[in-house]
Amino acid sequence: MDIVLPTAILLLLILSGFAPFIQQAQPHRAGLLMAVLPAGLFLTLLGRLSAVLAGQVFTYQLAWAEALGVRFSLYLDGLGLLFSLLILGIGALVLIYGGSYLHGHHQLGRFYAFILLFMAAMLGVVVSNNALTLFVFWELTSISSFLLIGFDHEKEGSRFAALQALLVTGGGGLAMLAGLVLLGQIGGTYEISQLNQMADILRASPLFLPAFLLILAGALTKSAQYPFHFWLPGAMAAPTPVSAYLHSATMVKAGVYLLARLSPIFSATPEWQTLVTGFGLATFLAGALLAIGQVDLKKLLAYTTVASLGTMVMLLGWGSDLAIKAAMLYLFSHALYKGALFLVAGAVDHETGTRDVSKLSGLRRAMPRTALAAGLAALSMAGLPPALGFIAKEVMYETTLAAQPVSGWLTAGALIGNALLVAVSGLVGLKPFFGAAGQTPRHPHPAPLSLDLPPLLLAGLGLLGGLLPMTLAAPLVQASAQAVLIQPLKVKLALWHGLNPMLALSTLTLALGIGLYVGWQPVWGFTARLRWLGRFGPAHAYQVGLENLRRFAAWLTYRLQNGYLRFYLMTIILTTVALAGLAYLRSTNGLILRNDWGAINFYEVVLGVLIILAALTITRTRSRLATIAIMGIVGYGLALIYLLYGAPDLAMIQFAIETLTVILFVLVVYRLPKFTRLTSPPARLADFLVAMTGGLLMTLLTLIVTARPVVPHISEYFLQNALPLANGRNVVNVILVDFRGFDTLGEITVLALAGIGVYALIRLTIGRRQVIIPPAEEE
Amino acid sequence: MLREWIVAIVMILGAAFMLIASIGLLRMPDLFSRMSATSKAATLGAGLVMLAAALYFSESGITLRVLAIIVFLLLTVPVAAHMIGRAAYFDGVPLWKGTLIDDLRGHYRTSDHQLVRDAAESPEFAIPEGEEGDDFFN
Amino acid sequence: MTIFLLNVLLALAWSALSAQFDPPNLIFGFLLGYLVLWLTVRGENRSYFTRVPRVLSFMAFFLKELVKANLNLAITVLRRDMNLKPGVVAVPIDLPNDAAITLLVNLVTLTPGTLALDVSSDRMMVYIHTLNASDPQEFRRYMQEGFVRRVKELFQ
Amino acid sequence: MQTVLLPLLIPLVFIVLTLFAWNAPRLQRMLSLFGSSALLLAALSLLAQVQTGEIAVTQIGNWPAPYGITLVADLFSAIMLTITGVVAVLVAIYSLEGIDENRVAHGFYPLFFALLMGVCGAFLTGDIFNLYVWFEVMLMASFVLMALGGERAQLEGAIKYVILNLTSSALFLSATGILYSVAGTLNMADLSIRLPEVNSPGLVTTIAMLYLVAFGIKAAIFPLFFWLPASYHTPPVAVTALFSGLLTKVGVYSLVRVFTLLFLTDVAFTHTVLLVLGGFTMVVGVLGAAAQYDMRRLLSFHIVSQIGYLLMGLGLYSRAGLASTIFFMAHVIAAKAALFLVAGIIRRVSGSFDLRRVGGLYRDQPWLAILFLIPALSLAGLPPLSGFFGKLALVRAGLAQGQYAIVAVSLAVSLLTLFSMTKIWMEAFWKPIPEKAPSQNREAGYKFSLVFPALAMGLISVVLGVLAQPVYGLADQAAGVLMQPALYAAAVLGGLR
Amino acid sequence: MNIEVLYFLALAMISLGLVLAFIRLVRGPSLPDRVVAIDLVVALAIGIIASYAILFDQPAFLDVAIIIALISFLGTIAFAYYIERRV
Amino acid sequence: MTLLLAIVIGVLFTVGLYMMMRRSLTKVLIGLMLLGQAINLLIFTTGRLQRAKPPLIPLGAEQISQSADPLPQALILTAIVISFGVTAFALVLARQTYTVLGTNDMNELRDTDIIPKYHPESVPEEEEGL
Amino acid sequence: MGSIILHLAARYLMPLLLVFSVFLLIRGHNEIGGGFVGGLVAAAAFILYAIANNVQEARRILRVHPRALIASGLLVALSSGLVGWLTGKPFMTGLWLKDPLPVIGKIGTPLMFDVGVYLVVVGVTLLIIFTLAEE
Ligand code: NA
Ligand code: NA
Repeated sequence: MDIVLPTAILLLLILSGFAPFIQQAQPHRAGLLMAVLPAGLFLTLLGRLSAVLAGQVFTYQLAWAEALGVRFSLYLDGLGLLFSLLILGIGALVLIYGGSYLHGHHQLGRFYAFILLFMAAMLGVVVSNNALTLFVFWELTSISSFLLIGFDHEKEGSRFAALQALLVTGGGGLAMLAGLVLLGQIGGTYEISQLNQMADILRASPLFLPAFLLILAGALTKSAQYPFHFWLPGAMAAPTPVSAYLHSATMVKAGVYLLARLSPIFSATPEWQTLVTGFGLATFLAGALLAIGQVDLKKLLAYTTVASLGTMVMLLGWGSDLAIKAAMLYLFSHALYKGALFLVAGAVDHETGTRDVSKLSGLRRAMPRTALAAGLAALSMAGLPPALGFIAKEVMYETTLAAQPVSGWLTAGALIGNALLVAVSGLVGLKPFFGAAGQTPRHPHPAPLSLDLPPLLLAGLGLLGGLLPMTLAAPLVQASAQAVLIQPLKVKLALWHGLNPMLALSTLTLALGIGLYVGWQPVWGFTARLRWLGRFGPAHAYQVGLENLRRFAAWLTYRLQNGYLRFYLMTIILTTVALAGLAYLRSTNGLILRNDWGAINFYEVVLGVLIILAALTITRTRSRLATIAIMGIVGYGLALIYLLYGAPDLAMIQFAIETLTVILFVLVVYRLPKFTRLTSPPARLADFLVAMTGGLLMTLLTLIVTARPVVPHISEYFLQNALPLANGRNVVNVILVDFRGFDTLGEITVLALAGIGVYALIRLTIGRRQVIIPPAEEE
Repeated sequence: MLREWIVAIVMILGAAFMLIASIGLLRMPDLFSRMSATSKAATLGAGLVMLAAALYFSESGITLRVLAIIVFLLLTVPVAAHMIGRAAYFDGVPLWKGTLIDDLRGHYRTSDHQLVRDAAESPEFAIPEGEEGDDFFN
Repeated sequence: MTIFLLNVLLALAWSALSAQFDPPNLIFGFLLGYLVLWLTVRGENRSYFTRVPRVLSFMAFFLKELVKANLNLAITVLRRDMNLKPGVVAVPIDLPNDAAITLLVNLVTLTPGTLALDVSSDRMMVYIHTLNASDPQEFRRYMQEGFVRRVKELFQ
Repeated sequence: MQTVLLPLLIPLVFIVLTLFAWNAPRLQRMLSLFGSSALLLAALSLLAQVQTGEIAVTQIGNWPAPYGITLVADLFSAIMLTITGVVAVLVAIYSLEGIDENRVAHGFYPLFFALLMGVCGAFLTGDIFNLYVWFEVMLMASFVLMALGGERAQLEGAIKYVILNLTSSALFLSATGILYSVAGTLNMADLSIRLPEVNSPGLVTTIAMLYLVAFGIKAAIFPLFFWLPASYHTPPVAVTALFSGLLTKVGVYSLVRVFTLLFLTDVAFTHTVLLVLGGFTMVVGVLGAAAQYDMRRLLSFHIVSQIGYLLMGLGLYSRAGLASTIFFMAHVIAAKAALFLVAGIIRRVSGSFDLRRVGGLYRDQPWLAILFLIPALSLAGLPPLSGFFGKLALVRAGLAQGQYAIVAVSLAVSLLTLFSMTKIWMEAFWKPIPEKAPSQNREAGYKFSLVFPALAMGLISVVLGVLAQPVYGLADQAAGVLMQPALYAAAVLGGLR
Repeated sequence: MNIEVLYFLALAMISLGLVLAFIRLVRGPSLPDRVVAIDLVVALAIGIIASYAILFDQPAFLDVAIIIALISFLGTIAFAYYIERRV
Repeated sequence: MTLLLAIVIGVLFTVGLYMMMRRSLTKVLIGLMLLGQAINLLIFTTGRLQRAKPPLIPLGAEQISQSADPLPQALILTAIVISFGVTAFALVLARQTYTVLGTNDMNELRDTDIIPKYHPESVPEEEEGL
Repeated sequence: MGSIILHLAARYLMPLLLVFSVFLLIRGHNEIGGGFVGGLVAAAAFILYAIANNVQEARRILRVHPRALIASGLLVALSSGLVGWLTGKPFMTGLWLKDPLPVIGKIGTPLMFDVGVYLVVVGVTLLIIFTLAEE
C-alpha cells in the first residue's frame, strides 16, 4: 500500500477547496504559494522513476462501493508516472503563470480552485487501477474543464464552448461507462491491471466488441479525435493558461492515456488496429487541414494539437513496440512544446491585446524572453535538431516506414503533417517576433517574469531533452512504453542516427514546411474561401443537432403536454384498454363468459334500464340542475339495487349522500356558468367511442370475473365472528368499525381534510379576481 | 291467509295511488297542477304500501317503525312541496293557459321575497314570466 | 310546557324507532330529547293543552277528505280530457299561531288536488292551488268551513 | 409497543394537535418540527429493527391476518419511511420561513401531517384496499396543499392534478374490487399465495395492468404523467419539494410492491411492459425538461424522467435491478428536493423562477452556485455523487440482464439530464443579469431555515455517494427480501398457511 | 291464485310509475317540474322498499325507508333555495 | 341480473368518462361522480350478487352463513364516503377556479401546461407569491 | 329564506333529525345505521336549520366551531384505538365492558370509534356547507 498517491489527490482536492480563501488572503502570491504543492508532488513522484523503471508498481486500495465494483484502487506504473509528472509539473507552472495572467481578476480564486480540482481529477485518472474509479475521475475532469472553459461566463461564446465540450466528452464518457461495465462483467473484475492480464478470456466474449467500441467512443471524444474534434478549438474560449494546461498538455491526452492503458486488452484485435489507426490518421489530417487558414494564435495551436493527438492515436493504434515508443516520446515532447507555445501565446495576447498572427510582428525587442521561449518551443515543434521534437519525429518516421503494408500511406501522411507543423511553428514562433514591429491594440511591454518563466522552462526542457535524450527523455519513455506493452523494453534515444531514410524525410519535411511558411498568406487566403465546407462538418452537425433536439423537445412536449384534459384522459383510457386487452388476449383463448346470468325480474330490468337511460340522458343535457336531478335518479336506482341485493347499509348511505350532494351542488353551482356546447360533433363522437372502450372493458371484466367459480372469501370469517368476537350483529358495521376499522380511520381523515380544504380554499384566495358571474338562465 | 290477502290489497291500493300520481304527473298541463296531483298522492301510496308491510310482519316493533316513517313523510313532504311551489312561482314558471284564477299574481315582492296580502299593482311585484320549454336537449 | 311535551314526544319517537317501549328506552329517549331540545329550542315557551277528542275528530275528518280527494284525483287523471279547472285561490284565515298555520298548510297540501303555495307575510291569507277552481268563492268557503275551522278549534 | 405503527400514528397525533392549535400558528410551526422529528426517529428505529432482513408485522385490531388489516415493514418499507422522515424534517424547517402566515392560518400543518400520514400508511400497509385508503389520504392532503393559497396558477394546476389523480384512484379501486372477486382476499401476503393458484393467468395479468396504469398515473410514468408537469410548479416551493420527494415515489413504491409480491405470473410480459414504459418515461421527461424555461417546470419534468429510471430497475426484475431502484429512489428524492429548495432560494434572491429573467448568480452568489451545483450534478449522474452510483447500479443491472436497449436509453437520457441542468446553470448563474430582471433581494434567500434544508439535501447526495457501499448494501438487502415474496407471506400470515 | 302475483302486480305498478316519473324528469320543462318528478321518485322508492321488504321477508329493509322519509326533502328544499336565490 | 348490471357498469363508465372529456369543468366533475358510482357497482357486482340476504345476524343466532358478502359492502361504503369528501372539495375547487380565472372551459385552462416557447413572446408576467 | 312554513317546520324537524341521528349511531352496530350515516343526519338537521333561518343562527345553535368537532372526532377515534395499544395489544384492539348497558347495549372501543366517526362527519359536513353558504 502506497499512501502517497491518495494523499496527493486528497491534498490537491483540499487545496482546491481552500484556494479562494488563500487567494483572498494573499492576492499577489497565491499562485506561487499554491504551486508548491504540485511541485512538491512532482518531485516526490520523480523520485520513484528509477523504481518504476525497474518494474516496481505502487498501489493503494480502499473499499468504496465494492458491491457496485467501485474500489478506490490506485496504481502507479511507468505510464501513470509519465502522465503524473506532466500533470503536476505543468500544473505547477500554470498556477504560477495563471496568477500573473489573471492578476486582479475577481474570480481568480475560483480559477485556482478549478485548476487544482482538475489537477486532482487528472491525476486520479492516470493512477486509477479500478476502471470505475477511473471513470469517476474522468468525469470530474469533464466538469472542472467545463467550469474552466466557461471562465469568462458572461460571454455567450464561452458558455457555448463550455457546454459543447461538456456534452461531447460527457456523451463519450457515458458510452465509455457502459463499455467499462461490460468489460468488468465479462472479466469479473474492474481492476485494470487484472483485466490487462486476461485479454484472451475477454476477447472470447461476444460482448467484447461492443465493449471495445463503447470505450473507444469515450477515448475518441475526450482526445478530440475526428469527428469529435470540434469542441477543442471551441474550448479556446478559456483563458490561455487553461488552454495550455487542459487542451494541449493534459486533459485531451486522457483519451490517449486510456487507449494506451487498455491496449494490452484490445491491441491484438484487427478492429483495434483498423479503427484506432484510422481515427488517428483521419484526426491528424483533419487537424492539419483545419490549422491552415487560422490566424488566431490559439486556434492555430489548437488545430495542430488536434493533429498531434491524431498522430499519437494513430501510433497507438498501430501498436508495434516501435509505435508505442514513438507515441510515448511524441506525447512527452508535444506536451512540453505545446504547453510552452500556448503560454507564449497568452503572454503575447496579454501584452499586445491581440492573438491575430497576421497583425503580430517584431515583438522580439519588446518581449525578448517571450521570443526566446517561443523560438525554443517552435524548434521542437518543427522537429528541428537539437530539440526533443526532432528525435520524436525521427522515431515516428521510423515507425511509419516499418509499418507494412501501409507504410507508404502512413509516411506520406506523416510527412504532410510534419511539414505543416514546421510552417505553423514558423507562424507562432518566428512571425510574431521578427520583422518590423506591427500595429497592435496595446503597446507591447516585456511580459512579467511569471509569464515568461513557465514557457521558458518547458521549452528549455524540450531543448535539453533533445540534447540529453538518454538522461531526460529515455527513462520516462521506456517506463511508460514498458507499462503499455506490459513487457520490458529497452529504449535508446539519440539526436544523431546517422544518414538514414528518416533523416532524408526530415529534410524533405523541413523543405516543404519552409515553403509553406513563406507562402502562407496565399495558402491561408485560399483556404479561407473554403470555409463554407464547414457547413458539412461535425461542428455544424453538433449545432444543428442541438438546435433540432431543442426543437424536437419543444415540439414533442407541446404535443404531449398540450394542456387538453380531454387528450390526457383519452391517453389514459386507451393505454389502460390496450394494456389490459393485450394482457388478457396474450394468455387466454378468447373470452370465457358466463352463460348462466342468474334470474332476473322485471322490476330489476326497469331499474337497470332507467339507470342506463338516465346516464345516457346526462350526456345530452345542457341544464346543470337537470343534470343533478338525473344524477339523483342514477344514485337512487343504484341504492335500490344495493338494497335488493342485501346491502341496506349501502342503500342508506347512498340515499343520504345523494341528498347531501344535491345540497352541495346547489350551493356551488349557481356560482358556475351554465353549460355550453363547445365541442364539434365529430370530436364528441370520438370522445364517446374512446369512453366506450373503457366502458366495454369494465363490462367484459365484470362478466369474465363473475363467470369464475366462487373462491373462499375472507368474509366468511367476518360472518362467523362478528357477533361472538366483535359484539355486533350488523356485520358490515362491525367490519367498518372493528375488523377493518383502520380503513375507516383513514376514511375520516380524508373527510376531515376535505373539510379543511373547502374551508381554506374559500377563505384564502390570494389571486382573487373579480368575476362578473352571469346569471344562470338555462332553465 | 286472510292477512296476506289484506296485505296484498293494501299494497295494490298503495301502488295504484302511486301510479295515478305518476300518470297525473305526466299528463297534467302545468307545474302547479302536477304538484297538486302528485307527490301527495304518491306519499299516500307509499304510506299504504308501508302499512301493508306493517300488516305483513304484524310485529309491534316493525309497526311502530312503519308508523314513524309515515309520520315523517307527513311532516316533510308538504314542506318540500310548499317550498318548490313557492320557488317555482318566483321563478316565473307559467300557469296553464286554462287556469281560471290566480290570486297570487302580483303579491310577491321581488326585493325580499315577501308575500304581501294587499300588494299594489307596481313593478316591484312583477315577476318576469319564464319561457315554456328549455334547452334540455340539443 | 310545550318543551316538556315536545320532549315527551321525542322520547316516544325514540322508543318507536327502537321499537321498545321499556322504561330504559323511554328514559334514554327523554334524556336525549332533553339534550336535543336544550340545543335547539331554548328560550321559547308556550302553554299547551291536550285536546285529545278534537284531535281524534279532526283525524277522522282529514281521512275522509283524503279518500274523497284521492278518488276525485284518480277519476281526473284517468279521464281522457281530464276536465281541469285549476286556479290559485287566496283563502283568508284567522289562525291563532304559526303552528296552526303550518298544520293547515300541511294538511291542505297533503290532500290531493290542492296545494298550499304560501302564506302571506301578515299570516292572514293562504294561497292555495286547486285543480277545481270553477267557483273560487265556493272553494274559499269550503276551505274556511272545513280545514280552517277545524284547525282553529284544535288550537283553542 | 409496536414500532411498526409509530410512523403512521405520529402524524395522526400531530394532525389532531395542530387542528386544536388552529389559532396558534407559532405553536403549529413548533409542532411541525417536533412531529417530523418524531417521525424520523420512529422510522430510524424501525429501520434498525428490520435492517437484518426481519419483517416487522402488526395486526391492527388484533385480528389475525388475512382477516384484519396488517401493517408490515420490510426493509424496503423502512428505507422509504426513513427517507420520508428526512424529507419531512427538512421541509418542516424550510417551511418555517418558506410558508407564509396565511397558509399556516388555513391549515397548512394539519395537511402537512396528513400527507405524511398517507405516505407512511402506504409504505406500511399490507392490505391492498387499505393502500387505497392511504393513497386517498395522501391525495386529499396533496389536493389541498396544491391549491392552498388559491393563486391563479395553483387553482389551474390543481384542477388537472385532482382530476387525473382521481382517475387513477378510480382505476385502483376498480382493480381492487376485481382482485377481491378473483382471489377472495385483500391481504397482500394472502394474495401472493392465492394469485398463482388462480387458474386464469390472463385474468391476473389483466388485473396487473390495471394496477400498472393506476399506480403509473400516481408515479407519473409515460404516457400517464400529464398531471405532474401541469401542476407541480404551482404551489409554494416547500410544498413542491415535499411532493417531489414523496408523492410520485409512493406510486413507484406501490408498483414495486405489487410487481414483486403479487403479479409474478407472467413476468416476461408485465416486466417488459414496465421496462418499455420506463424507457419512454425517461426520454419524454427529459425532453420536456429541455423545453422549459421555468425552473420549477424544468425540475418537474425531471421528476418524470427520473421515474423512468426507477421503473427500469423494477422492470429488470433482478435483485440488482431492485436494489438499484431503491438506491436511486433515495438519491433522487434528496437531489430533487434539494433542487426545488434551491430554486426557491433563487426565486427569493433574484425575484423570478424564469430562467430568462434571472442571471448573474455565479458572479454574485458563489455559495448559491455550490448549493445548486451539487444536487444538479448528482441528478445528472456525475461522480462521485449519489446519482452516479444510482446510474451505475442500474447500468450494471441492465447489462447483467442483457437489456442493452434500456441501458443505452438510460445513458443517453443522463446526458440530456446533464444538458438541462447546465441550462439552469448557464442561464441563472453564468449569464449576466438580463435587462428585464426583477429587483434583486440578496438577503431574502439566506435565512438559516431556507439554506439548511437545501444544503442538507445536497449533502445527503454527497454522503450517499461517499457511503455508496453501506447504502447500496442496505438497498441490496431490501431487494433480496423483495425477491423472496415467500418471506413476506410467512411473516404476515405466520403459521396460518 | 298465488298471492305473490299480487305483490308482483303492485311492484309492476310502482315500476311503471317510475318510468312515467322519469319521462317527466327528462321532459321538464322547468326545473321545478324536474324536482317534483324527483320527489315522486323518492316516494316510489319508499314504495319499492316496502314491497321488497314484503316480497323478501326482510323487515330490515324498512329502516332504509326511514332515512329517505327524513332526509330526502332536504334535497328539494335545496333546489328551491337555488331557484329562489338565482332570481 | 349480472349481465344487466354489467351493462349498467359499462354504460356508467362510458358516460362518466365521456363527461370527463367535456370542456366544461362542471361536466367533468359530473363525469367523476358517475365514475364513482360505476366503480361502486362494479365492486358490488363482482362481489357476487345474493338477492335480499343482508349480512345482519338475526336475533338469537350466533352467526349467519348464507348472506351477501359484507366485505364489498364495507369497501363500497368507505369508497362512497371518500368520494363524497373528494367531490365536495373538487366542486369547491372548480368554483374557486371559475371565480378567480373567469372561465371553466377546460380548453382555456392550459397555462400551466403549455411550454413557454409557444407562449406569445416569451417572458411571462411575474409569478404570484412563492 | 322567507318562508314561514319552512321556518316552523325546521323547529320540529330539527330535534327529530338529531334524535334520529343518535338512534342511527347507537344502533349501527347491530342494526343498519352507524356513525357515518348518523353524522350525516345530524348534519342535515343543522343544514335544515341554516336554510330555514340562516347560517349564523345555525352556528349559534351548534355552539362549537365545526372544525373543533372534526378535531374532537379524530381525537376520539384515535383514542379508541390507543386504548388497546396502551394495554399492550395491537392498535385498535376492541375492548368491551362486560355487561351491556341499557338501551345502548354493549359498550366497547369500536363504539367509541363510531362516535369519533360521527363527530368527524358532522364537523366536516357542516364546515363545508356553512362555509359555502356563508359566502
Ligand atoms: Na352500519
Ligand atoms: Na354505517
